[in-house]
This record gives sequence, C-alpha cells and structure tokens, in this order.
Amino acid sequence: MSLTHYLVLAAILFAIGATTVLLRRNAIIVFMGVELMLNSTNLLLVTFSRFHGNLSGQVLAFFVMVVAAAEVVVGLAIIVTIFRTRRSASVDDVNLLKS
Amino acid sequence: MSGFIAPEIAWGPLVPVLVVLLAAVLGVLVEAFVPDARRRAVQLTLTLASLAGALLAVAALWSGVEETGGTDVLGGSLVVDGPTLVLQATIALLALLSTLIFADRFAGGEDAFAPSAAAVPGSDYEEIARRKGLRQTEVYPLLLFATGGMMLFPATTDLLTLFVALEVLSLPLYLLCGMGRRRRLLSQEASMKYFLLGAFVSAIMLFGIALLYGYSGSLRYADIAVATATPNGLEGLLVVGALLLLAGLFFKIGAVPFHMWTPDVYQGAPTPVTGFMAACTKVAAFGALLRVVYGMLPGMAWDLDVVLWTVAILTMVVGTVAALVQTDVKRLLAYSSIAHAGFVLTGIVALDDAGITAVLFYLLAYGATTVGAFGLIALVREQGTGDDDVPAVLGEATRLSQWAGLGRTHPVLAVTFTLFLLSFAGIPLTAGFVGKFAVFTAAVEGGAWQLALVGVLASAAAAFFYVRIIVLMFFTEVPEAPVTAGTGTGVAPAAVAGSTPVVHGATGQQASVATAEPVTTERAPATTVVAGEGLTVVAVVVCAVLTVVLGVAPSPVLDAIASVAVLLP
Amino acid sequence: MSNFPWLTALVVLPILGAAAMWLLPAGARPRTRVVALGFALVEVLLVVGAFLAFDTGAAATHQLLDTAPWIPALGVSWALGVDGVGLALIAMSVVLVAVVVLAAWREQGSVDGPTDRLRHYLALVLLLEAFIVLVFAARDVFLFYVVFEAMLIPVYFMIGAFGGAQRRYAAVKFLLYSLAGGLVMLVGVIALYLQGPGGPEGFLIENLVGLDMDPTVEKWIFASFFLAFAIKAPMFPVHTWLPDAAQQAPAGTSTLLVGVLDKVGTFGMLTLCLPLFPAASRWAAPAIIVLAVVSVLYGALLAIGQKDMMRLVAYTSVSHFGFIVLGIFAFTSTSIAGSSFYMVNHGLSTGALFLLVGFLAARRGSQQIVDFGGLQKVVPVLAGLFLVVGLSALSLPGLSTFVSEFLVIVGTFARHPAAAIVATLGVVLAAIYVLWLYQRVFTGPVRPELAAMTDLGTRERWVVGPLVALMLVLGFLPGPALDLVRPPALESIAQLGVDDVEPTVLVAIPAGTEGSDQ
Amino acid sequence: MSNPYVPLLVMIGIAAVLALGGVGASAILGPKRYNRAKLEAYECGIEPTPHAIGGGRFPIKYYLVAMTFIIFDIEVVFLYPWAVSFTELATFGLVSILVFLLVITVPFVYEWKRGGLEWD
Amino acid sequence: MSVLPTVLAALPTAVGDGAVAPVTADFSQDVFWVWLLKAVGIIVFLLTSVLIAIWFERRVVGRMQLRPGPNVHGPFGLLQSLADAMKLLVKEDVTVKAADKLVYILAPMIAVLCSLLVYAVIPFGPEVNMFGVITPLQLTDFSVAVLYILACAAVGVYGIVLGGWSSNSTYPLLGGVRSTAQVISYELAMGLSLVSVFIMAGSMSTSQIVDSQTQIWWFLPLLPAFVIYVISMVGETNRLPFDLPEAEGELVGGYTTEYSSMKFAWFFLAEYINMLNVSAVATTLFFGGWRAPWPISAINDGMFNTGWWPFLWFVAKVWLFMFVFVWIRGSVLRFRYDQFMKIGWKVLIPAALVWVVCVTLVQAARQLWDVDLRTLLFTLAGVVLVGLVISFLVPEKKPPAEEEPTGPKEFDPFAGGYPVPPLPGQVLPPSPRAQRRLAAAEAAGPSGPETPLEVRGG
Repeated sequence: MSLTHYLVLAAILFAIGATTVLLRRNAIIVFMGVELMLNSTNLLLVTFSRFHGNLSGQVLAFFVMVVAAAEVVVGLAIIVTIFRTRRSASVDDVNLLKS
Repeated sequence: MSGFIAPEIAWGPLVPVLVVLLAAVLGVLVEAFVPDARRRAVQLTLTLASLAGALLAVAALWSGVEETGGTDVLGGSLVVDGPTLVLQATIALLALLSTLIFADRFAGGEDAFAPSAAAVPGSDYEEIARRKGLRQTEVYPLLLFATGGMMLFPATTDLLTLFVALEVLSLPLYLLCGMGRRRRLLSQEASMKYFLLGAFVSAIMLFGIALLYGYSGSLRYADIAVATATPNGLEGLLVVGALLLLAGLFFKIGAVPFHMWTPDVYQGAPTPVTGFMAACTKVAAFGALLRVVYGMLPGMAWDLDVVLWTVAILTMVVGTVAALVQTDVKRLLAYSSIAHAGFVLTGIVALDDAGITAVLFYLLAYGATTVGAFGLIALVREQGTGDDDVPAVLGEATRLSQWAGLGRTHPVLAVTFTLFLLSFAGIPLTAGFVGKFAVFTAAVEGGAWQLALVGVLASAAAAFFYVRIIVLMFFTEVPEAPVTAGTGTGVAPAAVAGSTPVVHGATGQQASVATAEPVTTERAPATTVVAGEGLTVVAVVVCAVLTVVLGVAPSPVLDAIASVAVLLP
Repeated sequence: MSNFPWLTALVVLPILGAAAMWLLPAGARPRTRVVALGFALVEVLLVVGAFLAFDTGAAATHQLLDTAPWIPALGVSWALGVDGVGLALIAMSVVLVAVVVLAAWREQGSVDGPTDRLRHYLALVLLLEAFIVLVFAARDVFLFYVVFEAMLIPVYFMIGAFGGAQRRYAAVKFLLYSLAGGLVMLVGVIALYLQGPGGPEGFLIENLVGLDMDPTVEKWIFASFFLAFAIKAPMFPVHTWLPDAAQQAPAGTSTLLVGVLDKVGTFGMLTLCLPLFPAASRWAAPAIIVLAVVSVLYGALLAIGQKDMMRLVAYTSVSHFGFIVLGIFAFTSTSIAGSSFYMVNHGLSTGALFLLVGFLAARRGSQQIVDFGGLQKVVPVLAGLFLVVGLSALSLPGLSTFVSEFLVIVGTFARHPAAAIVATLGVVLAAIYVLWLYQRVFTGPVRPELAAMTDLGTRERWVVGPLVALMLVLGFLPGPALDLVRPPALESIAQLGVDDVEPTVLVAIPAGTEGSDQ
Repeated sequence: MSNPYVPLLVMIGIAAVLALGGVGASAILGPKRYNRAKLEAYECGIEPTPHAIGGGRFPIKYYLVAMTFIIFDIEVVFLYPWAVSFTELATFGLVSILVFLLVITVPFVYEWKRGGLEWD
Repeated sequence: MSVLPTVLAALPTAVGDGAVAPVTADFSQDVFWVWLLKAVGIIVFLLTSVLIAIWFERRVVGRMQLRPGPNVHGPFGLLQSLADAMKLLVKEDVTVKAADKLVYILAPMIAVLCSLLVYAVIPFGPEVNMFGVITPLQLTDFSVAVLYILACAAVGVYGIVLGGWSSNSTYPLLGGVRSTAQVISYELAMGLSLVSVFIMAGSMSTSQIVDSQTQIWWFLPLLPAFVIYVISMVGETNRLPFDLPEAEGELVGGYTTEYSSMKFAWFFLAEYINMLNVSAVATTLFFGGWRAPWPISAINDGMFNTGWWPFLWFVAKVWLFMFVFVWIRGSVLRFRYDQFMKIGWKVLIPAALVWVVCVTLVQAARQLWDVDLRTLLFTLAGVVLVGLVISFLVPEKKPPAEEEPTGPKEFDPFAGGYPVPPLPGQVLPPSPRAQRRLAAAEAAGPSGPETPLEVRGG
C-alpha cells in the first residue's frame, strides 16, 4: 500500500463524513458525520507521520481524539437539550431562526 | 534512557493566559464548593480579578517585548511577541467588560441566563428553578475558558496548538449560546447550529492541517514557511491544505462564504454572550489569521492573494447588502460584523507592518464598540404584563420597530447607541473611523487600492442601515400601542412573575424630562429600558469612552501598537 | 497677542458652548437662548480679535498658525491656519451662526413651552460652528477630511429631528449623499498620503503641495476629492439632496447648510484641489466649467418653476454655486478672487433669504407660494427687507453680490468667453425668479387670511438687519474684503502653473482701492 | 521481525468464520414455525409502547455517564503512554501529568458536588 | 495547563525511542501455519473452557447452595453444557418483527467476535518447540497489546448495546443502555488500575509485563490496584453482583430478551469468554502470567518455568479467577443500580486515581530522585503516621441530628381523592364523632374550643 492509497481512503472517508453532514437532517447523524471527518483526518495524520518519519502527526491525532471527545460531550449536551425540548433531533425542525 | 529532553518553559510570557485558565479551573471548584447564595459574588470577583490580572501581566511583559521583540515559549508552540500582547490585552479587556454585562441583573434579580439551562423550556422544573432564583453561575468559568482559548489562539505558531486553542475557545461558546433566559428555544437552536457548523468547520480545518503537515512534515509555521520555498512535488497538498485551514479561520471571523451561522447565532444567543462572542472571537481569530497569513504562508502569497481578495470583497459586499434588509437589531449587527470582517481582511491583504498595526487597532476599536452596542441592546426590553397583569419587563426588544422613538424616551441611551453606530459606520471622531482609515491606508499602501475602494463603497452603503436605526430612534414617534410581546415563535417566553416595577435607572432622569410632545401615556410604551445593577451601564460607558477616545486621540494607542507590531516567525 | 491661538480658541469656544447647553442644570434651562447667544457673540468678538491679529498685507500666506501633532502614527497633525479667504469665510460663518441663534428664538417650541428641543437644537448649532471654523482653518488634509465628515452628524440631526414632515427622508438623503462622497474622498486622502512624503506630518498641506505624482494617479485622486466637493457644494448632477434638505429643515438649519456648509465644497476645490492637483485641475477644468454653466442655468430654471419657497431658494443656490465653481476653474486671478468673495456674499445673501422665508413660513404655517399674496401692505418691513435681499440674489449693483458675480464673469470671460456669456444668462433668469417670487408673495390684493399677519419684531429685525447692512457695506466698500481674497487668488494661479489672464473688458478692480464699479 | 499484526488478522478471520457460522448453522438447522404473536416484541403481553427506536426514552443520566466517561477515557488515554515511558520523561513528565490529573479531577469534583453522579 | 501539549508532544518520541525492542517474546520464527495452529488452538481452548466453565459454575454454585448441580449427562454431568449448546443450535431462530434486522443479527456476532480476540495477545507460556519451530506460547504480541485488549473489550460493548437497541423493545433497550453505562463506568476504574502496572513494567506488551514479574508478582506491591481491578472486572463482565443489564427481576432478560437460538448462545458465549478474558488479563498483569508460583519456581533452577509447564500454571491461575467469579456469585446479592454506580464512580475511580498518584510519587522517588529504599519507607511510614494523627485530631463528624422523636404524624386520608390507609408513622385524625366529643370537652375546659389542634398535639 503506497501513500496514495491511504490518502485516497482518508479523502473518501472525509467526503462521506462531509456528505453526511450536508445531507442528513438528524442532528446526531450529522454529528457522527463530523466524527467521521475527524477520524479520516486522523488516518491522514498517522499516514503522513509515517511517511515523514516524525511523530508530530501522531501527536496531533492524539489531540484530535481528545478534542473529538470534548466535542462529543458538548455536542451531546446541546443536542440532548434540544431533543428534550422538541422531541425531535431533526435539524429541519430547528428553524426558528430562519430569516 | 532515550533522547528525551525536558523542554525549557519560559513561564513569564505565559502568565496572562495562565492566570485566566487557572481562574477558570478555580471557578469550576467554586461551583462545586461555594454555597449557592455566595457563588455569584465569588465567581464575579474571581473572573474580574483574573482578567484584570491578565491585563496587568500583559502590561508587565510589555516593555520586555518592546525591547526584545518577543520570545518563543513551549518550544515554539507559542510565541509571545508584540501582536500577541496587544491581542491578549484587547481580548482580556473586552472580556472584562463583557463580564460586567454577563453579571448584570435586572428586574427581579434576573440575569441574562437561564436559571437551569438543562431544564426543558416551559417545564415545571424550570418554573421551580426560576422561582427559587437559581442562577447559572457556570457562565463565568465558561467565559474564562473561552477567553483563555482566545488569548492562546493568536499566539500560536504551531498547527497543533492552533487547533487546540480553537477548540478551547469554541466549546464554551457553543454552550454559552444555549443559555438564554428568554427565548430558550431560539437560544438552544442557535447553540446547536453554532455547534454543528463549528464542529464541521473545525473538521475541515483539521483536514487542512493534516494536508499541510503532509506537505511539509512539520506542524510549525516556520517549518512550513521554509517548505513552501522549495517545491517538493506535493504542491497540491499545500494549496488544498492552506485553503481548508483558511476556511476554518474564515468561519471563525465570519467571512463569506462561511458566514451563514453569524446572524442566527448572534440573534439567538443571549445578548451578553453575543457581545462577547462578536468582539473577542473576532479579535482572536483575526490574530490567528494574521499569523497564518504572515508567518506560515508568505511563500504562497501569490496564490493566497486571490483567495483573500475574493473573500474580502465578498464579505464586505454580502455583509452590507444583507444587513440592509434586516429587521432585528441583533441580526443587523451580525451582518454588520460580517462586513467589518471584510474591512479587517483588507488590512490583512496589505501584508506589511502597517497592515498589522492597522488590523490590531481596528480590532480593538471594533471590539469596544461591539461590546458596548450589545450591552445596550441588553438594556432595551419589552414591556408587557406578567402574571396577574402586573406590568413587567420581558425579554429584549430586538425588533427594529420596537426601537422607534427611543431617542425621545431615553435620550442618553439612544445617543450612546448612536455613537456606537457611528463608530461602526466609520464616521470621523469615532474609533471606527480611525480603524477604517488605518486599514484602508494599509491596503492602499500594499497595492490593494481596489479593495479599499470596495470597502469604502461598502461603508457608504452600510451607513444606510446604521442611519436607519438612528432615524428610528430619533425621528420616529414612540409607538402608542404596546407591541405584542410574542417572540414570533409561537412559544411565549417564560412570563416574568414578581411585581418588580420597571426600573428607570441611569436614564430615567433624562427620560422624564425629554419628552417634547406630551405623549399620551395611558398606555405605557412597549419598549422600556432597564438599568439593572449598573454593571452593564458601567461597561457601556467604558466602551463609549473608549470609542470616543480612540476616535479623537488614538495616537497613544496607535503608537504603542506600532512600536511592537512585528510578528515573530 | 500674536501668539494667542486664535483659531483653536475659535474652535474650542463653541464646543464648550455646546457642552454647556447639554449640561445646563434643569433650573437654568429657561435661559438656554441667552447662553447660546452669549457664546455666539463671544465667538464674533473672537473673530474680530483674529482679524486684528491677521496681517492683511500678507493675505496669501497662512497666518495665525497653530500646529501640534495629533496622530503621528498616521501622519496627522492638528494644523490650523488661515489665509484671507479662510478668514473671511470664518467671519461670515460666525456672524451667520450668531444670527441663526437669534433667529431660532421661537423656532422650536414656544417661549413658555418646554425649551428642551431648542436647547438641543442650539447645542447642535454651536457644535456645528466649531466644525465649520475647523474646516475652514484646517491645514491638514486629514483634519480637513475628519471635520468634513464629522460635520454631517450635527447637521443630520438638525434636519432630521427638527424639520418638516419629510425630514427623515431629507436627512437620510443628505447624509448618504455626503457620506458617499466623503468616503470616496477617503480613498483619495489615503492615496494622497501615500504619494506624499509620509511621516508624522505627512498630511500637512504644505508638505503635499507640488508633489511629483503620476498623472493618472493624480487624476484619480483629484476626481475623488472633486466628487466629494461637488456633492457638498451641490453641483448639477449631484445636487438633488439640497432642495429636499433645505425644504424640510428649519430655516436656521437651511441658512447654515446652504450659507456655510456648502461653501466647504467650493472652499475645498479652491484650497485643496487646485494647489494639490494642478495638473489634474487643468485637465478637468473644461468639463467642470461646462458642468458649472449647466448648474447656473439649471438651478435658475428650476428655481423659477418651484412652488415651495424654501426649495426655490435652494435652487437659486445651485445656480450661484455654479458661478462660484465657474470662477474657480476659470483660472484667472480675477475670477478666483471673485469666487472667493462670492462665497462670503452668497452666505450673507442666501442666509438672509432663508431666514426671511422662514419668518414668512412661521407666520403663515406654509412655505407654498400660492398661500401668500399681497403681503406688501400687511408687513412692509418684511417686504422691504425681502426685496433688498432678493435683489442681492440677482446681484443688483450696490449690493456685495454684484461685485463678486461681476468679477467672476469678467474673469471667466478673459479665458472662456463663451462660458461667461452663457453664464450671464443666469443673471437674467435670477431676475425672473426673484422678482416673480416677490410679485406673487408681496404684491397684488391682500388675501383675507393674511391680513392679520404681524410685521417683523425687534428681534427679527436684528436678525436680518446686520446681514443686509453687511451686504450694503461690502457692496459699496468691497476693497478690504478684496484685499483678503486677491492675494490668495494670485497664489492659486501661481500654484496652478497657468498664466493669469487679465480681464480684457471693462476695468480691472484695482486692489486696495475702494470699489467704483456700480 | 515479521509484522506482529498479521497473526491478528488470522485470528480475526477464524473468529469471524466461527461467529458467522454459528448463526448460519442455527438458521439452517432450527425449525421455522412462525406465528404473529411470536414475532411481537416481548412486553409481558402488552402492546409495546412506545417504540424503542425513535420514541424510546431512557433517563438523561445515561447521557451524563457517557459524557463523564469520555472525559476520563481521555485521561486514561493520556496516562498510558506516559506510564510506559515514565522513566524517560522523568520529573518533567511527572509534574506535567500530575497537573493534568489535577485539571481533570476538578470537573470530576464539580460534577460530584453538583449531584451529577447521583442516581435517584 | 498549557504545559501539557509540549509534554505530550514529547511523549511519543520517548515512547518511540524507548520501544526499539518493545516486545520480549521472539516471534521471528513464526510462519503461517504456526499462526493458524495457535489461533485455532486458542479458539478451541476458549470454547472448551466455556463449556467447562458453565458446568463448573453450576456445580460450584450448587455445592454452595447444598444441592448437587448438573449430574446427569456424562461423568459428573460434564456434558451438560454441551447438551445445552446443541439444544440452542437447533432451536428456532426468531427474528422479531420490529427489529432492525441487520443490526439485530450482527450484534451477537460482534459480541462474540470481540471476546474471542483478546486471547490473541495473552502469553500462555514461554518459548516452546512446536513441531520444530521455536516459538512463544502466544499468538502475537506488540507494544500496545494491553491497549488492544481494552479496545476489544470496548468494541464488545457495541454488541450488547446494539443488540438492545435493535430489538426495538423496551426491556432490551434499557438493558443495553444499562450495560453500556456499567461497562464504561467500570472500564475507567479498570483502566486506571492498569496504569500502575505499566509504570512498574515500563511497557504495555503482555510478554514484557510477564517478564517484568520475574522477581515479584505485581499484585503484591500493587495490591490496591489489583483489588480495584478485580472489582471492576466483575462489573465489566456483567456478572453478579453487578449483573444489572440482565437483572431478571427488573428487565426480564435485559438485552437478550428478544434473542433466541444461536444468537442468544453467542451473547451467552461472549459473556463467559469475557470472564475468561478478564481472568487471563488479571493473571498476566498481576499474577505473573505463566510463571510458576513461588515454591515451585525455585525448584530445579526454574525448570517449571520452561517448556510446556507454564501452560499449566497459567490455566490454573485463570481458573482460580474463574472460581472467584463463581464464588462471588454464590455469596453476594445483586446491587441496586444506584449503589452500583455509586461504587463505580465515587469509590473505585477516586481510589484508582489516588493510587496512581501514590505509585507515581513512590516510583519517582525511587527511580528519578534516587531516594534509597529505607528513606523512602521511613518517609512513607511517617506520612501514614501523620495522617493517622491528623485523622484522630479531626473531630468526628457529628451524626446527623436525630430527628425529634415526634409522635406519629397526622395525615389527610382523603388527600388523593379516595381514602387510603395510614402508613407507618402516620395516624388518622379522630373520627368526626370523636372530634365532636373532643370539642365538647374543650368547651368545658379553660382553653376554649378554638384550639383543638394544640390540645391534640400536646
């Protein structure tokens, strides 16, 4: 497997995640799309880390995990609050602010 | 034993950030251990003290940096140089002012935040929490965490730290947005939108970071800058990576095409948070952008120029045009903030030292004005009837129509708001003008006179909607019938119980004598002004003074900034 | 007293006045008018002092200098100084302000009613006065620009808060027009700075005169400046804000707006455009002259067709400003001197006209011409003064306006005879609008509802009297005034780098001698 | 040294075959005598309400546990590499990690004190 | 706090450099058939062990409860589990109508797959000669083997939670959620307890950890960590007293409610394999792995630590832990859910944290600051002593003020709209007739009729 394979895989995953974010309407699923994007980035980072032979990429991947976790916490808190209020996690139902 | 060498840490330059973050951590402990009744006082003291401490620390570092030009700390993850200090001081100052607005309590001892943000709006539990006078004091540590992140953000010279700082500043903001006491649904919605979009964009930005790392093999700006000088066949990674990274930063500053969240979030978030966010986030993000553009990507300035130009022009134009049709004060200011982002971008395009000074000054001027303006908005309330038909103060009156005639009933407030609007519009003798002037000068000097021209035209158009508010406040009669207090959402805001009479504080005195025509006052006007405990008033006054002083005698500040406005690589 | 900062004092005093008005304790508010008038009169005294300190013999050079750094980082300094033209305009403005304060006695609310609105109004007038003095005295382009823009705000409020039914529209229109022009000028200002030597005094006019600029750049910068000035001094295509503003604003505001503020535009052309961009000025002059002539005729023609007196007067101003611009861009010392003098006279004449119309409107409750008729017998003093002032608008010999208009036409003729001849048509048209207006309002049978109209009171006579007196004095004795404006005109010609063309018709007005050109 | 992860793949392959095979075998071997009641969800004979998917609710506390877990999981994740290279990182690493632990403990204390860990 | 990024940035460098030879065991001679052999061997071992474990559990519990347990099929009923398995295999496989089909089928497979994978990195013994190839008795090993184990365990939870969710039924959902909450709660304590082992061993490779226990098994010096591990391992595997996800009394069958046939069998299997897994981990990390216990290890210069012998010790140790499982099951009652979570969050995690800090400090003193053992011990003793003294000086927390022994409270039996009987501590007000009588008495007395309540209260 060459570098390109990993890059392509990461890009595909990233694209899937981004598509999920853009197309799906359920907040949780949108959020999972974001997580997928983050993880594809991790793959990329680790690949490059190996390619360049230094560890900065892996360290960053570590931090990405941390941040993703923190994001999950905050995101869940927000989504659950909305969910409890509206009994729906659909982004489409969240439209009070549409101008 | 391996070759691990413990890095030398220069603690001194870190003090401003450390003070704030430490206070934030302490704030969490305060939440845990201090009893309800005293929590607010303790938190407030802690927050104010730490922010003031950060300011002092910056002041203490100043002369050293002026001499040496700054230092690397943490092995080059951060750099504390002149721009860093200026931005940190700006952020700390604005956060300090925002804290005052955060803390202010209005009729019935209510602040701007939900008594229990986790409660379902309209539920019994919420009602109980409200009646018991519960107060969300978590906002102070959140504010401090966000501030800490913001202070780190412009100091980063390392993509890792950049990303971490970005999240540290963003996550508390997402939460703060959802804590509005009134219009809970709107507030929660804003929070969710901000969060989802923010997370999406940070993922995009992270991908960009990964690509940049892939291109250069390092996360340090300086290394990347070196790598851009020597082609290595991976230029695709570089270009795409840089674009994605910039996309993230553009999102934070609210530049077109990543601006969609701004109006919604600004409108939905509790007004004190909006002010804080609008001012401080922008300062921090522009600081980071400055460093990225100047420190990391000068090698590809040629390619970047196209992007920056396009974004700057689009931002100015779209922000201005969209603001023209807004009917909500907060939305209007949101779009205006987009336009302002465009103006600052013109300064960044200049790519020289004058540009740095100009941008730094502009951010300070814009921040002070913004915090003040949103502080004022927090004071203008709807008048309605609470339980038992007792007149009570409801949520903020943000619809423009509700501001009609405010100049007649509350002249001092209206004049102050006018001052802020004029500063936004860039009328001479206000801070906004000097900022705009400096930025445009830098842009013209940097060869981007076309940008300056677009900026000037946009300013002219922008003046229209600022003037519209002034017209509304001063030249329009007070509406006679109370505007219905509905939020337009079908969800009535939690009615305010308690028979606390409307407080006419700082402006009451003038208000009583300012009416020229004897208005028939059988029905109270739908819009009123509350004074709260005076904290907001203090903050607004400070902002107004800053706006005037920076407009009339900007010299000391400009000189001070110019004396240190050199970015270390 | 030569070291006394006359100009700074002239700026600071009205600001103090405005502050005093706003901070007036509630008990002292009934005395608002007195306080305001007091400040205005002291200001007049200060101007007299400044005149005494001014060396008329060297009117071409800037005197009463007062320079200090303001924002060195941006190259801005607080640089004040006046040449003859500036001083004359300052004097005219200060007098007009005093008159307006006096005129506004009853304008806002009755004497026993709440005086609060009046208080705000007068404070704004005083604030505006400070800006006016500053703008005429500024020797720093940035300072000039700042004041040029900042002036909009008090005027905006003076129109928008205190005017007629359509005042909001008029105020916004005024503001946006001016702001747009000003912001375009901002780009020019920035570009000019960057062309100049830079540094902490990079905006001083003397540092910017005689720059060696790229011709294209110079043309663009010139254009940006000129556009702003053209909007301010309403020239033909960009004048449309003026009639609305003048119609809707209270008479006092209109007086200041047209009488003083618009002069800033022509003053700017004279003191900034010509010396800073001589080449571009020369390049643009033909087009501008055409525009100016069009302004003259267009303004006059529209004035004839107006039904609203305020609008009518506003259009006459468009016409007059056409003359002024014409004179400036004819590039002869005679015409430039004439234009300079014209600015002063126009302030007096049009100001008086606005005030008189204001008195009429206040009495009748309407500004429409059709609502009047036969007032000559009812209010003879008013009618008489109106006639004199009206005649000054059509430049009747013996009144100061004649001198200036004559100089302009003569001076222009020397270089552009065609333009001068066409512009002369404007004088004929002026006769039509003035006399026809007079005829419709004051002659004919007395309308019954007007029979009870009262004539001018003492205060009102004091309002118009001094202006008419000044016009007469300057009309018969223009010498001292011309002494003030002529040397700067020669200086301008020198800076422009064109050869002065002596008027070939009639007599040249010998400088320093008393006028004998009736 | 061969890649230590290849044997893992072998293991995963065998285990997957087993897991699939078991279910497949039972599907083939078992009888298929369905009726409507048998296919209903088990709810002590009551019509299941509400549906678990979409309408299913469980106490908010579970979310809280999840969130807290994530924070601590991160803590553990950071502790492991440090623990492994404890000696190399020496005092500097020690102090850092102690500060880190302290910072993580603060929200834990907060949550504890504010009742986030109570089940009632 | 901002020091952290740097430290962590430096970490992997250190890890990378330090881990040039991350694994003690030498797999260099392994070839494909060896792997295949080992993998199949492991799976066979696990399946057999599970069959035995089920029998073992039932027998032991039976013995504890003074009954025989299974004793019909085969000698000592040994074939009982086999019979059960066969029955499950040929049972009807019901897929409930409302279920999310794919996930429903996938869930048990995930559970069983993940549980099977853990043993891949467990060392059964040192190097042996396997048909001419010298290879360790371990499928594979790498520098983050323990992390891999935790990962497998964590993914295994997906099986449970997805199974609960996809059944689309209330009880399974609650069971799944409970199980998740439980597993993640106890995983933290477990993870933290392992940290001290890593500090001591300086590695996360299983073979190296075993290697590091040549001198002493870690459960002795790290006793608190070991205790925490044992408690949390019971919680991890959903075993009594922590078997709340499948608490029959509350949730019918928990997440397995809607499962039958082999799908149910896989969940069942997974649970037992997980028991074996955690036992094996406990053995490896704390009990010296395949090392022979002390007196035996000394025999003949460690002869019993070579060849195939260690396999025996390893299996014995694993079964020791299995016995503990059963023993606990036989003697302890199921916890209430709140108690259970309280133990996890408020006892185990803080304790684990404190222990990590203690170990860190002591290790640092020994390795980094060159404090000699005696000083260290004395210091520790001093600290403990001081702590004790202080604990004596601190005034005991006053017991919560005893509630005034008030008399039984009166209550309104009709408050809810219909009459209810009084609960203990409550008393009915006097009947209307009694009230009238009381009132009459009051009227006669000096205090007047308007204070009947006071009188009654007194």
